[in-house]
Amino acid sequence: MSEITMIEAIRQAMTQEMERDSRVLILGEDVGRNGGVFRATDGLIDQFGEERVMDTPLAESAIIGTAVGMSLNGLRPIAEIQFLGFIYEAMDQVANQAARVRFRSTGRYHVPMVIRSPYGGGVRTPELHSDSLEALFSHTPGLKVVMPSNPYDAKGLLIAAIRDEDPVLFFEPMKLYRSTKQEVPDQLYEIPIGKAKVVREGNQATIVSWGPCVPMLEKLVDQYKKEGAHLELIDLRTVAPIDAETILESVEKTERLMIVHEAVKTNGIGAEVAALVSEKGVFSLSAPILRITGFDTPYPVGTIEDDWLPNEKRIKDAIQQLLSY
Amino acid sequence: MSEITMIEAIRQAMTQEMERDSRVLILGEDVGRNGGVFRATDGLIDQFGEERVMDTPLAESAIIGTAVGMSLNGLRPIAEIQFLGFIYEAMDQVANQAARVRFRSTGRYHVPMVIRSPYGGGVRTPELHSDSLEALFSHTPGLKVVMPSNPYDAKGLLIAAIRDEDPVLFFEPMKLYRSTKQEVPDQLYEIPIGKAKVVREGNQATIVSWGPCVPMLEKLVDQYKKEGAHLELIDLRTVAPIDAETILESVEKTERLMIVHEAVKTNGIGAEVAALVSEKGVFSLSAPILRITGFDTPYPVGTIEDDWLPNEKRIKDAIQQLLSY
Amino acid sequence: MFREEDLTFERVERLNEDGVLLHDKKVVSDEQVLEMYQWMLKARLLDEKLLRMQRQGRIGTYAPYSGQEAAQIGSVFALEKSDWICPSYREHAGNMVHGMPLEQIILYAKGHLHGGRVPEDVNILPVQIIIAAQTLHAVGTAYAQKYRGEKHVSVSYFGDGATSQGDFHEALNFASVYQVPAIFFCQNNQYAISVPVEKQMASKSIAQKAVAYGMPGVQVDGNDVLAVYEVMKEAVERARNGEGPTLIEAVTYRLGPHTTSDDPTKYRSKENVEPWREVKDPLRRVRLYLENSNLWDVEKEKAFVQTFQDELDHMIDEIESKEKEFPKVEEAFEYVYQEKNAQLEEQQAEARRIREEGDWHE
Amino acid sequence: MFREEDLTFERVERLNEDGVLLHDKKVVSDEQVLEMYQWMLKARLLDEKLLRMQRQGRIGTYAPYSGQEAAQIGSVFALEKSDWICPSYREHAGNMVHGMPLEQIILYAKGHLHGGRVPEDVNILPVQIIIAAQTLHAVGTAYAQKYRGEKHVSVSYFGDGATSQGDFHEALNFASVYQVPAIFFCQNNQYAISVPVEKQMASKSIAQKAVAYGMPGVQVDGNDVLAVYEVMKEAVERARNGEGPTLIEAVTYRLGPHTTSDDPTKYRSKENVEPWREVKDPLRRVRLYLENSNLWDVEKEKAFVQTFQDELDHMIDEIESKEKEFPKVEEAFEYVYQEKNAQLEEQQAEARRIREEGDWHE
Ligand SMILES: Cc1ncc(C[n+]2csc(CCOP(=O)(O)OP(=O)(O)O)c2C)c(N)n1
Ligand SMILES: Cc1ncc(C[n+]2csc(CCOP(=O)(O)OP(=O)(O)O)c2C)c(N)n1
Ligand SMILES: [Mg+2]
Ligand SMILES: [Mg+2]
Repeated sequence: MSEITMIEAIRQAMTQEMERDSRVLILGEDVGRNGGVFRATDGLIDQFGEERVMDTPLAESAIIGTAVGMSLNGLRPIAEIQFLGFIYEAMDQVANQAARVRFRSTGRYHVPMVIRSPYGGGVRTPELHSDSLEALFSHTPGLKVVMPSNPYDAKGLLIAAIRDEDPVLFFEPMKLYRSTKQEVPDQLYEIPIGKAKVVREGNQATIVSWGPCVPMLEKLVDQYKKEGAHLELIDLRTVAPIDAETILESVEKTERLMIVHEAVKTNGIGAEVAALVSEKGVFSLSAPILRITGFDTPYPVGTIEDDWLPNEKRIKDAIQQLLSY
Repeated sequence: MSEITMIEAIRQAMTQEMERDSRVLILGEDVGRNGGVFRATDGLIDQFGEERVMDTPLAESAIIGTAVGMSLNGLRPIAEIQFLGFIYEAMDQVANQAARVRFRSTGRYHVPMVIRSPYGGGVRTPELHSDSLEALFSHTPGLKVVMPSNPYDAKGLLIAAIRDEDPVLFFEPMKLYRSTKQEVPDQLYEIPIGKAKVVREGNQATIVSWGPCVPMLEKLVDQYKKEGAHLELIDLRTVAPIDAETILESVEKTERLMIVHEAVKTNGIGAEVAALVSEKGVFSLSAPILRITGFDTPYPVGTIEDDWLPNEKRIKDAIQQLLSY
Repeated sequence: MFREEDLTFERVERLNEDGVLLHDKKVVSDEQVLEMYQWMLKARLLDEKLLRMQRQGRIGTYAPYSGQEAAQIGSVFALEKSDWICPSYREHAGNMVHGMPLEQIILYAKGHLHGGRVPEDVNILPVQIIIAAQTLHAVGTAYAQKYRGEKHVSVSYFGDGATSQGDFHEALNFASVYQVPAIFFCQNNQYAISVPVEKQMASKSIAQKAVAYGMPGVQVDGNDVLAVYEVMKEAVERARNGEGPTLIEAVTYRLGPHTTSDDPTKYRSKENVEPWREVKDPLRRVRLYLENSNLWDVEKEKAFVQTFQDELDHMIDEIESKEKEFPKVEEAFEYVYQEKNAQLEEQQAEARRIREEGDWHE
Repeated sequence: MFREEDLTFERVERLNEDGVLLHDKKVVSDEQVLEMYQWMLKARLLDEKLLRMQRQGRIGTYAPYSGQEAAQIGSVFALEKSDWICPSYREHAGNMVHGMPLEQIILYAKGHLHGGRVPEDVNILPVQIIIAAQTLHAVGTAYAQKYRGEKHVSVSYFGDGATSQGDFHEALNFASVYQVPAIFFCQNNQYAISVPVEKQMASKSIAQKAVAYGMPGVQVDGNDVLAVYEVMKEAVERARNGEGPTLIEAVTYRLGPHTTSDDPTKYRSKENVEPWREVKDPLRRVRLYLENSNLWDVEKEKAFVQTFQDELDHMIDEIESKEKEFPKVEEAFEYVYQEKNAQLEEQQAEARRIREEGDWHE
C-alpha cells in the first residue's frame, strides 16, 4: 500500500502490466521521452525502450489504426489520445474498426486494446481540451467506456481494461490527476468493468455520477448527512455498459434520481440512465428525474467554465427540488 | 404540384435553391458526372457546371473541411457524405470545426452549410452502409439534425436547411428514396427546422419516431384505428433540437410513450426523448416508456437485418404492452 | 524548388501485350507462369459467376475485379502464407491465392453472418469497406512482426481513390518512421467509382507519392503479372531484410462496373473500355505466352474452365441448399464482446422471441 | 523507382547570420526591412510579456512563438489585407501584422469569451487548436475566392507536426486538384511538443512532400526574414495568377517551451537551443543589417522598446481593470446558433439564475 495520486496509479498499472506481459506496449504523442503531457508515462521509455513506449507522429487516426493492427496480430497496445477532444480525428478507427472487428469476423479476430485519454473541465485548459465525449462511444456497440474517479479505482480498472479482450476506452478526469492521494495496493488487482459502486448509502434520493464530479458529490452527500438528509451516491465507474441493476435497485429504494455529469446535457449518458429508469423503474419514481450537466453549448472559455459546469449550487438546488416531492 | 419521390424532391430543392442563390454549391464524391450514387444530383453538373457541382477526391474530412472554409468565405455549400457510416472520417471537421465556429468567434463567423447523407437499413447494403448515427450529432451543440420521412417534408426541410445560417445535417433514409411518391409543390417552400409534426392524432399512446420508420408506423396506427385503438404518432422531423413541447403535450394526453428508431438503443435519440419526458412529464405517465430500436450490436449483415430492425411484430408487441397499463 | 518534373518516370514492364517477354531475365519458371495463369482464370470465372448471381438476386451488392487479376495474383505470388494481407472489398482474386476458401467468399457475398470469418490459419483481415482504413492495419500488423522479431510482411491493398484519404498518408508516414515491413499496394484501376484518377489527384503518378515519406515508390504495369510479381518480390525482400516499406502502384483497369449498383456508362465511354477488355487484358498476354511456349492450348483451357465451373456450381448449390439454416439474428449478439453484458442478454432473448413468434415476414 | 535521392535539395537564403546580404537582388527596400524589424521586435516583446503574465497567473496556458518571428512576419508581409490567414495557436506575430489588434490577442490569452472574435475587417480565422484542421479551411476560403473571380489568396500556417495529420494531406490534394489560390506555410520549428522532426517523418524535408501533389515545394531559411518574404511573394504571385498552390517549409526554431505547461529540458539540451538563441536568432541578423546600413542603433532600439512596452502595459492595465465586467456564462448561449432554441432559452435562464444567486465561488 502506498498513498498515491491518480496519475501515479495509472502509471503504476501500466508499468506493472508491462512487466508482467511483454505483449503490452504504449503508443501516443509525447508518451516517450517527454513521459506524456501529464507525465502518465514518465520514465517508462527508460524502463521498456522505445519499441514499447512509442513516441508517434502527430496523427490520431494512425495511432488508433496502428493499435488496431497490432491487436489483430497478437499485441495488446495502450494508445494515448493526448486530450479527448482530439479523438474525433480517429473516430473511424475507433467506431468502425476497433469496435467492429470481432463482429465482422464473427470472432475470428478481436481487438484487445485500451485507449487512454484525459478529459474534463475546471482546469483552465485552452479551447477544445475539456470536452467530455463518453456518450459518443456508449452509442457504439463493441466498445466499453471506463471513467474512474479516484486512484484506487483507476489502477484496478486500468488493469482490467488492459486484460480485457475487447477495446476499452479509459477516460481520465484531468482535474483529479493530482487533486488527492489515496492508499493503493502495490500489487496488481482488477476492478471489474461494468460494475457501478455505491459510494454512499442513503434512502432519500439517488445521485448517479462518475469521474470528475464524484469527489465533489461525496463531500456534498456527507454534508447533507450531517444535516439529516440521506442521499445515495452511485459512481458508475463504467458508463458503457451501464450497470442498470445497481441504479434500479437504488431508485426503487429512494424513489428519486438525479444524474450529474460534465458532458453537455442533450443525449449525454444521463439521458440513457434516465431512459433506463423510465423503462424499468418508472413506477418507483416519486419525483421527476433531474440531470445536472454541462449546458448545451460548446465547452466555454476559462473565465466562465466554473459557471458552466455542474457546480455545488446547481446540485444543491436540484437536491432541494428532489426532496421537495 | 407533381407526384414525386423523395430523391426527386431532394434534387428539386437543391436545383431550385441553386437557381435562386449563386452562393449555393454542391460538393462530394461522385456527385458530378455520375449524379450521385443515388442520383440525388443527377443532371446538376450539366445545369450548373463543375465549379458548382464538384466531384471531389475521396476524402470526407476534406469535403467537410473545405465546405467549412467555403462557408467562412461567403458561400453556402451542400456537402454530400456518400453514406452516413463514412462521416466518422470527418468528425473533427463536423464536431470541432463546423459546429463551433460561431461560438469560438462569438458570432464573427458562422457556417451556413448543409451535410447531406443517406442512411438507414432494410435495403441490403454492404456492411457499414446502413448505420443511423444521428445521436452522435445531437450531443454536439452547434449542429442541427434533420431527418425527413416523406418527399414533401424532404423538400421543405432541405430548403430550410440550405437557408439556415448554421450547419445542418440532413440525413436521408435511403429506404424511402423511391418507395413512394407524393404531391409536392413545384415552388420553393420551407418547413421550419425544429418543429415536430403530429401525423396521426390519438389519445391512448404516443409514438415518437422519424425518418425510415414513419411510413410503417403510419400504416400500423391506421390499422389500430380500425380496430378501435387511437394512437398518436409524432414525426420529429428534426432530432436536434428536439421539439420537446409537442412530445410533452402528447404524453400528457396519452400517458403512454414509445419511441421507435433504427439506431442502436443505448444512448440513441430515444434515450433523450425518454429523459425529457421523465424530467418534465413523469407524472403524466401511466406506463413505462418503451424504446423499440435497433439492437445494441453493430448493424448486421443482410440475411438478418430485417430481424434486427424495429419491425411490425416488435412494435405491435410494444403497443400491446403499453395499452395493457 | 521541388517539382515533380525533376523525377524520372518509369513503369516496369516484363510481358508485352502480345505475350512476348521484354527482358531475358525472367524471375519465375514457366511452371509458375502456368500456375499464375490458372489462378487468374479461376479468378475471372469466379468474378463472372458472382456477377451473374447478383443479377439473379442470389447475392447482394457485388464489386467485380475483372481486369485486375494480374495485379492481385502477381503480387500475392510473391508472399508466403505467413505474411499478412489487409484487403479492400475488391480483392477476392488475391485473397483466394493467399488461402481464402471459395466458400467463404460466397458466404460473404450472400450476407451470411459468418461471411467475414476468415479461417484461423489464413492471415487475411476482413475485407475493408472504409476506404484506406486498412493501410493503417498493415502498419500495426507489421509492427507486431518486427516487435517479435518475425520476418513476415504485411501488405495492404487499396485503390487509386484511397490515396486521397488521410489514413493513407498517415499510414505511409508511420510505416516509414518505424521502418516496418509493410507494403502498400495500390491498384490504380483509374476510377474511384465515377471519378477518374486525373480528378483524384494532380500528380502524374501515385508511385511518386512515396517520395514524401522517404520511401521507395514503384510504378508497374498492373496488367503484366510477371512485372507485378517481380516488383513485389523486390519490395517483399526489402521488407524482410529490415529495409522498410515500399509503395507500389500497379496501373490497371476495372473492366466492369464499380459495383453491381453502378452504371459505368454514366462516366466512361465504350472506346475508353474497349482496349482494356481486349489487347490489354491481363489474362490474354499470359495465355499467348503460354501458348507460344506450348504450355497451354484451347483444349486445356476448355477442360480447365469446365472443371472449375463444375466445382463452383457444386459449392454454390451446397450453400444455397442450406440457406434456410443460415445463422439467425440472435447469434449476432455473440460477437459484440467476448462476454455479453446484461443489456445484450436481454436483447438477445427478445430478438429470439420476436423472430420465433413472428410470422410477419415469412 | 522513385526515391528522394533523385530530388535536388535547396534551402533559400538571403541574409546570413552576420546580417550580410547573400545576393544583390533584394526585393524589398530598406524602409521595408526596417518596418519588418520593428514588427519583429514588437512581436518578441509581446511574446515575452505574455510569457511573464502567464507565470504570474494573469493569463492561461500560452504557446510562445519567440524564434519564429521572421517566418511569420516575412510571409505576412507578402500578403494584402484582403488575403486570408488560417492560423494555428502559435501565430500572433503574423496575425498582428495582418491586422489582429493587440487587445484581441490579450483577451484571448485571458480566456475572455470574445477572445476569438476577430474584427470584421480582418481576414483571419479563429486560431486553430486542432492540428492541421485549418489547412482545409484555407482550401475552402481559397475556393470561394476563385469561385467569385477574386484575386485574394488564402494562407494556412501550421507546424512540422501538422504534416503528419491526414488533414494536411487531404488539403494539399484538394488544393492541387482544384488549383486554388492557397499557400501552405509550414513553420518547421523542429519539434512537435517533444517529438523532433526526425521522428515525425522519415523524409529529408517537408518541402519535398509537395511533389506528391504535383505542387511546387520550397524550403527556406525561416529565420531569414528576407528569404521568407521573397519565397512567399513568389508563391502569392503564382496563386494570384491562377497557377495554383505552393507548399513552403520555413526552417526555424521555437526558442521557448511548447506552451507554458511544457518543460523542454525533458527532450532537448541546452547545447541544442543555444545557437538558435544567439547567432541564429531571426531578429539579430536583421538588426545587424540595419545597423550596418545606419538605419538602426542601440538608442533607437531602446526608445522603440520603451514606447511599445508602455503601450502594451497601458493596454493590459485597461483590460485588467475591467476583468470583473468580462462576459458572464449566460452570454455563451447567444453563440451556439443564430437563434436560441427552447432548450437553450431555458438553460440560459437557469445559468443566469445560478450565477446570480450563487455565492459558492466568490
Ligand atoms: C471512407 C469511405 N468513403 C467513401 C466510400 C464509398 N466508396 C466505396 S468504393 C469508392 C471508390 C474507391 O475507389 P478506389 O480507391 O480507386 O478503389 P476501387 O473501387 O477503384 O477498387 C467509394 C467512394 C467508402 N466505402 N468509404
Ligand atoms: C489533433 C490534435 N492532436 C494533438 C494536439 C496536441 N498538440 C498541440 S500542439 C502539438 C504539437 C504541434 O506541433 P507542430 O505542428 O510542429 O506545431 P508547433 O507546436 O511546433 O508550432 C500537439 C501534439 C492537438 N492540439 N490537436
Ligand atoms: Mg480505383
Ligand atoms: Mg513544430
